[in-house]
Amino acid sequence: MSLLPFAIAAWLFIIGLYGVVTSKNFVHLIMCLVIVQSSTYVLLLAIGYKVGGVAPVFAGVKVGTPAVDPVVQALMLTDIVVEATVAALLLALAVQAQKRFRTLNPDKLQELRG
Amino acid sequence: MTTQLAPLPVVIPLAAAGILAGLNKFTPRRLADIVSILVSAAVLGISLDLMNAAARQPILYWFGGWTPRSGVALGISFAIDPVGAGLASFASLLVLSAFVFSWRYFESVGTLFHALMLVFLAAMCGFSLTGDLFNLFVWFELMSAAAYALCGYKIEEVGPLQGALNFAITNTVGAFIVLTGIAVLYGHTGALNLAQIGRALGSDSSPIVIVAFVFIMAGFFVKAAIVPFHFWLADAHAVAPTPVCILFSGVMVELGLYAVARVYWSDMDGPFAPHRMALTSLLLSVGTITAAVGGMMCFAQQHIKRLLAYSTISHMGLMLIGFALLKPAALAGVALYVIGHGLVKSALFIVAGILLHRYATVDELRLHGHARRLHVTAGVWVFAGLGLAGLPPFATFLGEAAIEDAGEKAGQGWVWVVFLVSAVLTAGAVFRVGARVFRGWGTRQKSARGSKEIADKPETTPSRRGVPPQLFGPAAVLAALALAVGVTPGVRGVAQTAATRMADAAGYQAIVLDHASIPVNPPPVEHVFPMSSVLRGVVATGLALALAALSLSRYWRREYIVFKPVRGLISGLQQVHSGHVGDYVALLTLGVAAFGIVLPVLMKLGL
Amino acid sequence: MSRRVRSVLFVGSALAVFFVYLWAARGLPRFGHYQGPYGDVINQVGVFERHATDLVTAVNFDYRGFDTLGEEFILFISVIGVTLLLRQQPEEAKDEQDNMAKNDESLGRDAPEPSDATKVMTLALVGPLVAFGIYIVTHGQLSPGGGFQGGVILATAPLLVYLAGDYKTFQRVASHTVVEIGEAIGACAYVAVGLAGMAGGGLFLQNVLPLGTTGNINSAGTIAVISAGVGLEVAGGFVLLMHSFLEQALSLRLRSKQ
Amino acid sequence: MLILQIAILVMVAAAGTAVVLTRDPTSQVIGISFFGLLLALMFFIFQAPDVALSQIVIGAVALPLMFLLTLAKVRLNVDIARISDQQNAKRKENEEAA
Repeated sequence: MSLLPFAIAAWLFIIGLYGVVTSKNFVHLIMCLVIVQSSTYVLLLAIGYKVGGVAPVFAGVKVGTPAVDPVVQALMLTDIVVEATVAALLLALAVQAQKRFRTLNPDKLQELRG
Repeated sequence: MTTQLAPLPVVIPLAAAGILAGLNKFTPRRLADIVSILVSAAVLGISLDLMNAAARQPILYWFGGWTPRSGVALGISFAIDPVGAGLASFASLLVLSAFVFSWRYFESVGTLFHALMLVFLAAMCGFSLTGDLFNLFVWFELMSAAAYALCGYKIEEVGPLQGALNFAITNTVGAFIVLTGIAVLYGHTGALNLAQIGRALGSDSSPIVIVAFVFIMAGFFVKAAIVPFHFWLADAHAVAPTPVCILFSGVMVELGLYAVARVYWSDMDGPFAPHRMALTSLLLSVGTITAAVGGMMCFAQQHIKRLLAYSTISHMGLMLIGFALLKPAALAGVALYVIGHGLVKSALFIVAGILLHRYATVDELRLHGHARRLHVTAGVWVFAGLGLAGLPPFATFLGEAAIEDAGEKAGQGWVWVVFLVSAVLTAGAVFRVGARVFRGWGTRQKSARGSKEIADKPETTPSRRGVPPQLFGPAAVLAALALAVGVTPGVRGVAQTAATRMADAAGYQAIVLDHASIPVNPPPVEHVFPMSSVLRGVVATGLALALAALSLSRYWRREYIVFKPVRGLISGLQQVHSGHVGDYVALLTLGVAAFGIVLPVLMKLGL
Repeated sequence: MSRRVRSVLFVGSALAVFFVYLWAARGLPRFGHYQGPYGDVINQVGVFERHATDLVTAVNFDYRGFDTLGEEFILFISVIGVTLLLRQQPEEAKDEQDNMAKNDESLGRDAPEPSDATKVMTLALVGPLVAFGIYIVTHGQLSPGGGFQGGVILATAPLLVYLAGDYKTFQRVASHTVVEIGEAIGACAYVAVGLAGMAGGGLFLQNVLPLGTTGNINSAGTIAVISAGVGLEVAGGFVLLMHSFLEQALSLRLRSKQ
Repeated sequence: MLILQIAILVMVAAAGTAVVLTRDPTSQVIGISFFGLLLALMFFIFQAPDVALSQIVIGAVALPLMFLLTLAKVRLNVDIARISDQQNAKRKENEEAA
């Protein structure tokens, strides 16, 4: 049972990649990338968790109370911002690609071969 | 004093980018050009200074003043050794040339392009100098974000958009894989500082450590364009604007390999010490495949920028072979090779940019004989091609010779064959292009790609009047530098000292965590290269010239029986390089799986 | 590769990756037993050293503040990238607008006018939203929140104005140039705080301000200043992102109102 | 592990899978917004309120909004392309008739 969070992180990773590989629409594909990224959230969260620990906010809680790891949470904040911005960049590329190719389907883009 | 300068290579370009972008609408183009050139020159100066100082004593800089408490790092540090500072200097040199080159190149850009390039520079410097694993990832992402935007810059064309999408999607997946590896390593050791992780790991080679390294390695190999993670590279390079190509090929992909080397030498040398042979065998085979695939694909191209891109893949394979030997001497060779290759490749890309500027195409067959009058440009092209072939005394030759030498000592005496094949194929292709485009040799052929060809549009209004010095100047200077570095006395000693320092994990940990200082070793005496390696460099160049001549002759197009399997192989490879991002990600996953299974199996076998 | 080959190849490799992943995860500390030391040390010393009660914010803006500098510039550069990528080519802009107007006519839809009730309701939300955003930005060192979260909340305020159909006000509030400058100031503020540490003879990002009383709003020194700068940058950045995606619709709607 | 923790983890996995398998982007946006909320809930349950807050504002609001705007813009582009195609065809017809 204690492997469950890690198994779920791994599952999100490969199912997201599955979406990326089989996608027929770039917007769909970018959302699948968001799922892949959420796998890293689950992993980081699971690594820093402490059973019975409080959140690392010591307002009204005495220092010394067992608390979960604040470092992974800081890393996750970075991760979330990265996710949003990379998604925005990819979406902008997809919008322009659609304008030029008149399709969002990766199967139909044949410009770069060989 | 120099220690105080440590954060500046990152901070100055970031601040300049912020100001330029904020005042986007009020800044004249020329002012932005001048500011950017000055900033990159300043960063170059500071990084060189840091490199000098770090050669005496590695520089440690704790941001916010958070020094470690009893061996636990609370903050982020720059741990600057000569290799890191050298890479930062090299990156700023290339950014500087890119800015000089784009003085005339983009005629219709605002200051946003400058802001992107400056942030790109800051990210590369941060990436080279940092001593923290997660910080490495942050700069990696910053570098990527700037690169995606720069790659898709020419939105009015179809090619760039697909190239940028493929690039962005595969590299984003790569970044997630790296992050997963970092998280696993953090969960295992409770540390993010490279030195602290190394100390915590000791010689622990449990599955978790191996898999964490596999993830980190595979993720960074996406950036480094190692087969089978390399597919994005040709697409991105074929379509990115020329100044951006310089940075992509010249230094960005090499930084991917640098990250793997940094993580290995600071953390993983202990765990892998009893299993070095396993790692070496795996990486040597991957490097050999990369060199071969890149070389063959390179020779099969007629789109000049794509051709150069595949040549980069081939050379990345060679650099990986150098790293795979896991010896400081080979690492020194890689450092020299990175510089030599980056310089000549940038010069070649600039020449391709000049052709695009003048003739509005970079198709080798369409350009047939068109550039007969560009004598100087032709000279630069051939000169840089000689450097690519590893002709003594180019810096590429020095690197190659050092790696081959280390290979022989490590019982891998066959390495030179891979170098030879790669040099013959890639330089042969470059010479073939040169002869066709600048001399009009060979028969005139119709471009076979027809309508499928990547639509090239000039990045400027094509002009038929001579080539302005801002365009070919940087190319000539960079190519000349590649030779100058090669003949500088003592350069091998410097590289050797730098590599030894980078490969000294215990020393690194002592400096970072215990504030120890390390005695300075005098640079080792440079022994003369054996005649055989000089001979190999000359032979490789000769064979490359011969191959170019053969491919232009009428024999080439006949259906000789010997050509058949080669042609079949190449057309098979071309099928795999399909331009479909789904294929790329599927093969990337295959690569991760293969690494994750083969490496533990090899270790079990006791290699 | 054909679809089929690709899928088979991928599923096989992905399963292998899945098991390799789990093989590694078995070596991690058991779930719920984080062993430190990094996080535990921070939990012990953070409050005393930084006078901040929210240690995630303390890690973000001070202990690992250099990461956050990079992260802030990831947002900054992505906004620039999106602006660049979605820029309109001069010749296509005119064409497109003509076509778009025709399109709206042909579909019989003019830019729809929101009802007065919607207008009042959305505009009434703007005030509290801004107040909430500012609260989150300024209390980052005390309670969950900070520049990033508050900044995004602030960025939604101009969007509400847009939804209320008040395009003129939206353009004034969210004037591209002004927001661009504001965003850059936010980004540069971070660098400036870092350099202030060096100017005082210390190190980059070293705290130079009085730490104040733990639990007060003006405590924690540079953390509060950085948080405010990040809030400005993030708010500006997200408004610009929305701007880029909304641009075409906006110009059309402004025209139809004239 | 608490039942609650197990439940939220399983729900996140299921929602993620559903988002991937939804092939229509418009319904997928609704799915990803829901998925974002579930993630935020998970962060709360695992004592990460800071992360939960940014997940709500970014993952459940800003990001889906960007996806929606993209889809709207794509639809607009499709309409424009269709109209200009029609115009070109008409022009050609006229020219041929002339």
